[in-house]
Amino acid sequence: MDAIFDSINNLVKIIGDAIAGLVGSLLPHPISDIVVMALGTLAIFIVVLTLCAGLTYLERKLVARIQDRIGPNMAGPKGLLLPIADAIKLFTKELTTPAAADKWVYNLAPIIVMVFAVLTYAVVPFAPDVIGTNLNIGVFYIIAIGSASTIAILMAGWGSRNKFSLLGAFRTVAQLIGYEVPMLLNLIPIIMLTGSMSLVDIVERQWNTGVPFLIYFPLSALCFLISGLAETGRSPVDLLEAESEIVAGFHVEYSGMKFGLIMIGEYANSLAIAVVFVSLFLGGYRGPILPPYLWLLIKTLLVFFGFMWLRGTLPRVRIDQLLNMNWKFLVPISVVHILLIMFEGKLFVTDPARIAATGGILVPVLLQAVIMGGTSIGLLLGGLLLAGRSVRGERLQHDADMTARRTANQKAAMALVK
Amino acid sequence: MRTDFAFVGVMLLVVFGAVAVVPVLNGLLGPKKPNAAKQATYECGMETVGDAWVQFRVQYYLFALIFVLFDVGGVLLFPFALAYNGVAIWSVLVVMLFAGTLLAGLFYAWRKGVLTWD
Amino acid sequence: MEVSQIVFLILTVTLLGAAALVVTTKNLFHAALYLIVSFFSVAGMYVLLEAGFFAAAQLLVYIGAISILFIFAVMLTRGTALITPLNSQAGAVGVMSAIMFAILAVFLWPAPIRLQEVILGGFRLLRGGTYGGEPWQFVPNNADTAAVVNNATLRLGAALGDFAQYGALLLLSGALLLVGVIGSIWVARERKIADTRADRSEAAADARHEAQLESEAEAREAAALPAGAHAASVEGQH
Amino acid sequence: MLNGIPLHWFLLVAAALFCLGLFGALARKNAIAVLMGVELMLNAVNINLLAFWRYVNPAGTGGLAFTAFVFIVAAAEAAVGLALIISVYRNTQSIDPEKLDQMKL
Repeated sequence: MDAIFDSINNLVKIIGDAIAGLVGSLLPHPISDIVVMALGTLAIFIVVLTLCAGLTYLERKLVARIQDRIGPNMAGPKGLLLPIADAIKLFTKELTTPAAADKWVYNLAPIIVMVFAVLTYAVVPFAPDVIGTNLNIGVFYIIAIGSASTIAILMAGWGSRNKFSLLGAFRTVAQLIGYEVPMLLNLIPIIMLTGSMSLVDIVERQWNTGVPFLIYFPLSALCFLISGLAETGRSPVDLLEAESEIVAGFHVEYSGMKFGLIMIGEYANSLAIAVVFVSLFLGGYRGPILPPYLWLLIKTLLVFFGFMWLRGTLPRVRIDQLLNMNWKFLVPISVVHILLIMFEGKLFVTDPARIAATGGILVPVLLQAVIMGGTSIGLLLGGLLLAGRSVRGERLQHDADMTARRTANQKAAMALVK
Repeated sequence: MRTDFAFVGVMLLVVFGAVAVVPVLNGLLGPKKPNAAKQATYECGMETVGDAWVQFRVQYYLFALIFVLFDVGGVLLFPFALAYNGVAIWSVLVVMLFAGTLLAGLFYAWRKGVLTWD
Repeated sequence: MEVSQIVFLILTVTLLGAAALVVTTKNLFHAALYLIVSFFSVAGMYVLLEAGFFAAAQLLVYIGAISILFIFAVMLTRGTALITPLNSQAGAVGVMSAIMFAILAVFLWPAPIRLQEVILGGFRLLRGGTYGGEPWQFVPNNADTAAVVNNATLRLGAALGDFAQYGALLLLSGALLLVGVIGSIWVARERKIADTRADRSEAAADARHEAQLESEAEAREAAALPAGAHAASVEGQH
Repeated sequence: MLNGIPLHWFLLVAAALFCLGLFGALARKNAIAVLMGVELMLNAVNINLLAFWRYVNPAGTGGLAFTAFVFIVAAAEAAVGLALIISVYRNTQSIDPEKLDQMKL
């Protein structure tokens, strides 16, 4: 019985090992390694693409339900074949290239968007021992890849040689680089407690202590989620493709599958954010009874469901609001959060060996989690209170100014009439 | 260490190859009827006036400056976060001072009105 | 040929090719893109040197931040069409760079001259030591070294927080960043129109000019007045 | 010797990169391109620092710490340099370093 459970739990690993063994027996040493890696890469690529295709269907259906529509229902039973129909449609569209475009830059940009989106998945653990590569700089690598992919957007905006493209690219980059900062900063508390940047170690620590990092750092989780949404241009903060403002942002001039690559790339990016969020804050692939890959899938779908819900519910924010929220709220509060956690981490220690070395108060893990979580929530509430008060003050000031101006105008008008 | 990164390199090449095929395939499958109007720069039907590569506002650059401050500073916080469990309280104070420096830069920009988008 | 050697050679070709294009391309945006390619190849070099953290930091800092600054600056200073990308001294500079590289290559190439030993030996002689000896002691490539290399990032973090090691460097770099960013904001900020130096001097010149005109007009009036008065008085006499 | 790549390969590549950067910094007619040359030179320095760290003293942290410092210096240098160029351009409409021969703008 245990053997059956084991084989179900390690299904992916067993298949992978079998393929690796087969390739290893057929080819000489360095080439076989490279072929196995290439096969693993292709497996990740195909899984990501399939998930993205399925999720686009789910998202359309769900958003339609939220908006009181039926959603896709023509292609296949209940519109299930819609992603395939979409792919066929995009593949048979004409590829137009603006005559003025910077050809190389223009054509390379969508490919780079897609490649960087898939590269993120190289370090995400799908199950124990099922991971592209367990880099010891795991989360830092994810941030770095996300940061480098900003270039592709500037390339698309420049290459199209269109005012709206370039304007859209500039606004997008202002948004992306802004929201990279809270993302970067909110990983630091997790790395401090885990003592490792590898995503596998982070997942295993949450499983071993029994406390997911969501309880430790609710503020970090919230900041990471918001900045993740902004990084991937999901709907409440989708200024990248504000159709009503800058036609469609940096990808106006793209058609056919080049447009499709940008769209799938962004979709893969937001899926990556969901998976990384699950690994960082919700315990990743670990969970009781069910096999690990299923747990990861369930948790990721739940987080992604939250993304869809937000998209269906909230209106788009303005760019000044977006940048204000980042620089005047998320970034300062994240830095203060790091400082507080640095203090508390040294004060409340769970490891007896460290007490002897550096001092502190010995507490059980749960208490440490509650203390840090309390700090996190307290800081969040305090920050919201402060920000709310300042915003209200600004609004009152603005109203007062307006009233004063109106009375002055009325007086002037009266004087004129006399 | 190096073999860990080999996977990333292979992934870069394989995915780049697989993705680069897509536009080529689309070019083969789709129709090819270019004309001047189709290839003109898209501006909601209007004729384009002037070059698209116009000059931009300096505000974007100022935002990028604050981003650089936190990005580069954050890079130095990562190794420290990794070593955090083993260091003495004095080291924590040094790094807190460093993080405070970053915040000081942010508040300077705030006071100067750089963060206000208009 | 080992795999790592092949990778190294490919990276070298892309790195130097992209760098050569950076310094010769006319279109500045393309130069910035080639700069990104060369940064990327340098990140590959770091991976070969087993400094994974710095490879990722290269992506984050150089490609994600510095290149963006460059591209923004290119966009902000448009309208300066260049006829030639290089200035008048380019030939001389090229020859000088080539000579410099030749000298470095001769120094660095281990066989058959081993000039590095000659030079280092010479330095030792100058400082009162003896001539000869291996300049660098290479570490053996064994499990110990691998373990040491693998936790290098952790040791770097501990060293950055420690005043006995590089704590001062950390604070210094923080101060440098802060001063740099404050300075750049101060320099690049758009001020009110009368605030920029050019406008101020222009306004001052305008003011001077106006004052001069005014005084001239006054003088003319003053000069005209007695004549007028005289005329009036003459008229009154009639 | 590290898996077949000798140290002097890295040093030669760094030297070539440094010389290319030097050429760019001295021979370009555009101030932004001059700064690009400087960035290339800083990257060459980083390759040297990390190569010596890895081959000679991997147990120490000197090479790593100074590489990090060079990162910071490069970022600060690019930020200030480009800000100056933008400011100069705004006042004189030119970013050719040869034309900037006046002490005041």
